Amino acid sequence: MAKTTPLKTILTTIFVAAFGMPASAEGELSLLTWEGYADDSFIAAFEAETGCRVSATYVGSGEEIIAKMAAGGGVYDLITPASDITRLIIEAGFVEPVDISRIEQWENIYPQFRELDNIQMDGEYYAMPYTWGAIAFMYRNDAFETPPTSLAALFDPRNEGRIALWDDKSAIYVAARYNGDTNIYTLSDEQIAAAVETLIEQRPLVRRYWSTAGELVDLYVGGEVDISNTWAGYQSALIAAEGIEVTEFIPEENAEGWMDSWMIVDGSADNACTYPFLNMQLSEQGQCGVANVNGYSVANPVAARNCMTEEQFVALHQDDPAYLDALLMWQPLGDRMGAYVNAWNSVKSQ
Amino acid sequence: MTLRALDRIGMGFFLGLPILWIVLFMLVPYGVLLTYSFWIKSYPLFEPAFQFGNYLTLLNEPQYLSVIGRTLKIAVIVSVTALVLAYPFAYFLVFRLKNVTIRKVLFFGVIAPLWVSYLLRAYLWKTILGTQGVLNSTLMGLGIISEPLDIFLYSQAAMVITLTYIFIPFMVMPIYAALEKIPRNLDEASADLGQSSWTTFWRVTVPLSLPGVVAGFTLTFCLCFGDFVAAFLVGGPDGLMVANVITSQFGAALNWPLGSALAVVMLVVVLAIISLSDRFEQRTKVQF
Amino acid sequence: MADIALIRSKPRKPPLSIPKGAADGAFITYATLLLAFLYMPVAILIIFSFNDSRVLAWPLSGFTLDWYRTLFANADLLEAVGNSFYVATLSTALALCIGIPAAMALHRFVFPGKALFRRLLLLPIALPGIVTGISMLNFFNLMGFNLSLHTVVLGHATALLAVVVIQVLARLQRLPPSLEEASSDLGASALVTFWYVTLPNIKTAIVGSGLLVFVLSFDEIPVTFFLTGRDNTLPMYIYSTMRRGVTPEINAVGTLLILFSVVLILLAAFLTRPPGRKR
Amino acid sequence: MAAIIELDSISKHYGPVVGVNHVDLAVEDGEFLTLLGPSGCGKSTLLRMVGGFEVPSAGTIRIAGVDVTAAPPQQRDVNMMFQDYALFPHMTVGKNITYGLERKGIKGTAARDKAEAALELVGLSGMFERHTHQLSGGQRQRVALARAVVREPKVILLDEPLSALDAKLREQMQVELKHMHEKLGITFLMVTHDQTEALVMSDRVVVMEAGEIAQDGTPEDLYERPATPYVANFIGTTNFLSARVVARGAGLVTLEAGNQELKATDVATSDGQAIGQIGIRPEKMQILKDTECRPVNVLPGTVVETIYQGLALRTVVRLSSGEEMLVDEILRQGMLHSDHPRAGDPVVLGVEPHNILLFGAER
Repeated sequence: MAKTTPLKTILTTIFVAAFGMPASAEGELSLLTWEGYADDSFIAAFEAETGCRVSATYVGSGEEIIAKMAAGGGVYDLITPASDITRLIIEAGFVEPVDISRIEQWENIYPQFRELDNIQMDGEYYAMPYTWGAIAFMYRNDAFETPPTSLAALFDPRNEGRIALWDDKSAIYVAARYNGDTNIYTLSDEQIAAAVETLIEQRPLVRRYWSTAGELVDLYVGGEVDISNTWAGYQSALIAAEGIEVTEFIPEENAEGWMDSWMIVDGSADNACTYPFLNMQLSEQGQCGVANVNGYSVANPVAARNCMTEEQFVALHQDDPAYLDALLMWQPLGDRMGAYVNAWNSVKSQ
Repeated sequence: MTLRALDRIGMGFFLGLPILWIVLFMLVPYGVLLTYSFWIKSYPLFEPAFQFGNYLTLLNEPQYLSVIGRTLKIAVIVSVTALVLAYPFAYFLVFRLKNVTIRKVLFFGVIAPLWVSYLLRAYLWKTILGTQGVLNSTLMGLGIISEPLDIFLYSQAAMVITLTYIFIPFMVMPIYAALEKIPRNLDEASADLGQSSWTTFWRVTVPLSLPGVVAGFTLTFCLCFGDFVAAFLVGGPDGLMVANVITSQFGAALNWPLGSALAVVMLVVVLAIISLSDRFEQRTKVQF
Repeated sequence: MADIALIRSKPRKPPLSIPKGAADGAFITYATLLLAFLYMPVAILIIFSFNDSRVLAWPLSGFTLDWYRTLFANADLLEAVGNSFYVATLSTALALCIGIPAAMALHRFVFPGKALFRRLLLLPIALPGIVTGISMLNFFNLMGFNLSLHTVVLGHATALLAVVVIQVLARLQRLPPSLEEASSDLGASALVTFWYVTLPNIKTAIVGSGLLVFVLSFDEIPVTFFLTGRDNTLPMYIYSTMRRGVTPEINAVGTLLILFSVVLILLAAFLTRPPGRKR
Repeated sequence: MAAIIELDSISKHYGPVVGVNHVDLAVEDGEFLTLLGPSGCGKSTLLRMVGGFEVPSAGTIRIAGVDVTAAPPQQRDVNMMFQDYALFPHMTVGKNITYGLERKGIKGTAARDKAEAALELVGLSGMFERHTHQLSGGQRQRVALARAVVREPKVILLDEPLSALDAKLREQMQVELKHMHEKLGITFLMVTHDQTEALVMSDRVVVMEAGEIAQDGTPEDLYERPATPYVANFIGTTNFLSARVVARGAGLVTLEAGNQELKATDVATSDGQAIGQIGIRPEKMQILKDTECRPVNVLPGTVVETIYQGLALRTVVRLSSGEEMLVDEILRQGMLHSDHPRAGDPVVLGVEPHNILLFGAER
């Protein structure tokens, strides 16, 4: 990023011992990922089999992955960004291509994901699709006589103080759809301004902008809120486990979809553990592992078919390509990302 | 003063490492921070440049000024609240408690929570203030309210309570130290001159303890000004603080230059507050 | 003259006179309330660490030791605790190594730029950790250093240096200058004086500030947030689990930490007894 | 006797402030010399420069013939007893004393033996293992002395050594220190603002005024023949009268003071300065009774008040010229102060010519 200066040379010499740490020692694999993506329930067997030691650092948002990469990501081997930021990560040069000839089940991945533009550049693939899901909506069963079916419920004064919204630029997507703008990933400045307007109006109704999965769970369990958006499959299960009945739904205005994939951090392709790990994650072991832990749908329906019960297979829409196609899959925002993020910040600032 | 050769060697010995450290890990990083603040955001990351765009953005987009204003407001409220809570306590310890051991124990009792994880202490307020939290259930149990109130949590008030709670020790410590330094005979002299204890308090004790008050206020204010955990844990939809915006610029918005510019602003504000309080302290300082 | 005197002694409102006993009663009540305010959350933390529901809500559902059991089975958490110890130990050592000579220099010498030197040294105590963290992050990034626990250590040492300087300097200033003079008068070189006379007499300040730096470093978030690589310290671990929702397991950790703090406080009290008063 | 300390035109400036101004002084080997003066007169600064704690702005300091002007304290063969004693609080009495020996390379039992001997010398045998905070003020002082003498320095510097003690103990320690000096035979250089202390203990006293030496002499010299009103005023009490020379000759000088004529023993002043002021010690005057033969000089006046001081009776007398004089009379056995003149009584004061101190004109 910067030119070599004498100062840099001196400092580098001084600190090389302490900070010249290689990405990983032999037989170690360092992940920057979401919780559940390297859960012991399926990683332990992999470690035992291969002798590779897996250590994971967990992030709270996709942007945090970029931030960590920008802050010197050389200490990680693999990352799992969502489909809206994969392109940025590729263009920033944080990752190197995935050799798909070494991915055994590559052909089994949903073609929609495999052929996604966001994960390719100059004819090379840079990501291995892993999981997917919807940013669905959710309500507390005992709080609504007539189940809500539209985003309007989140903007309804009757629900004042009972609403939670994800503290993310996704809030802009929600407001834009509520405003009737369906091109949520290519909003014009005016459309964004209108979304901001809508969100500011909504703000007094909002109990809390939730930022983490657990927080939303606590909000429901603590009786703070009745309706919110949610990472489909994940939080509702946790809430149900606490004995509170909630229902997820895709509103009339549709919902966003997301897809996480594994990417190889620049310089880590040579790690002997990398490809065995990727192959494990795309196999039944990894796919059902993550589906069981996080409740997300997975990218390899063939593996899913083999390891899931029929019930789970259906519940996760693994049998239903139309469901997937209907979702507004996250798109890279490119240099418009700043506009979205700042718009969301300005809602919270005012 | 003439320095002997030996003293000069000693000075080099004592000064060398600290100066090296200050230059390497404070001055250079602050310089880098300043440099970054003139860079420009450029997809996918950012590029070296020299332009004032980031600062203009901070000035022109109302959201930044309003966040800075809100942060200042909360920091002032917290500092004042902490002062009002801490002063009588410190006064009680120093002037009313005769038993030195009990005084020491109580003083330690107030600063000991510093040793309990900051994050946990902040988090605990969520448990207390929540709709089904300790406060609501206590109030309901006492029959004061019939329905749980949701006004406690996820609001600026919740942030003020939490931050005050966290920073009270920082207020008690310097005030206690300042009060302890006031010679007892002044108090007695004033009483001897026929002043009521109330007048003595306002005319003698308060002015002499001002340096401690200023120190505590400054520290609390600055720490509050830079806090980003309270908003994260107990803040409501209107709880964003400057530090949260900075964090988001380094994370979600991926605009390090703008984040750096905001951090520079924060640095300047803190420096201004410190030199202001320094000046005030110089004026109120009394030698005994 | 007489007129002026009259004007000056214009009858005032009778001074507020509260019976001493009542005032003391009010003070004692107030002090009790404040301490309750300070300790109630801590008590709640401890109570919830034995509560058998995942949810932190009143009333309690039942008593359990499960959270302590899962705590000791949680490898990530234990590793985070270990990392925190590592970081806190190293930063304390560094802060002492830099802070003690700095305090000595401030106390002993007159040199150009001393006021600036002093102000810079003390700046980080008031500077929000986020500024320290970000400026060092920018710096390390520019230098191409990888973030790790070591960068965190550098950040903590820088941020907490002032704690050592303030406490040691205050002690030095209370020390009669004649002690060091007596030592050199008795034939000791500057270094011998520092080692045999100055150091033992500021020992309690060193131990006290060292322990405080240790605790603050152990608990530090903003600097760590920006400077850590793939390793988590305990507060960062807690911070990141808050994304998933805090389990009473964290309350159990907190309870153990309080226990540990109490031990440290007692240790501090023991080590910082007035010199010579061994009984 | 040879000079052990030679100060040659020593000056010390603090910015524009002059602390010590061109002081020349030689301290003889073995003598007990005291620097006397009020606070701020530069006496402590001078002592600290001898000890090496401050560096002179100009001039040279020689100790035993060696130029030590720039040498740090640890390289000087002198040891100081500090005003606050500066006992190391973290060490036992014994450790305090052996500290200086260890710096000289004397360790182990050799050091311990020497320390025990020093303790015995100051009358604290058996206190080796004591902690310094367990000692009384007088004991601390002795330890400080032991710590200084154990190194067998050429000179011991004492900085207001008795100021921290109460009056009774101070008197006792004055004598003890004096005896200690005689026993040791080491040069003592002391600083004090207490004239009694200086007179009682010293072989020679140097009175300092505003960074310069006002007078240098034996205690008797200073008391009986103060060179300036400043010295006369600082040491003991003196009644001052402005005076004018009327006639001079035959070893006597005739003066006019107020409206009185006085005869005084002439003292040839070296600078031939005109006499402008005279001083009379209160105890060198008497209130004349009718029966007594009249001395050479008489001063009529009126009693203003009498002050009973136990040992003496002080009478304040207003002269006809309006000036007030103090007269001290020892109350001997059988003398009852009630017999003395009371306020309002007219009296006549008598003074012999050799008891009148002659000074230059008031500055």
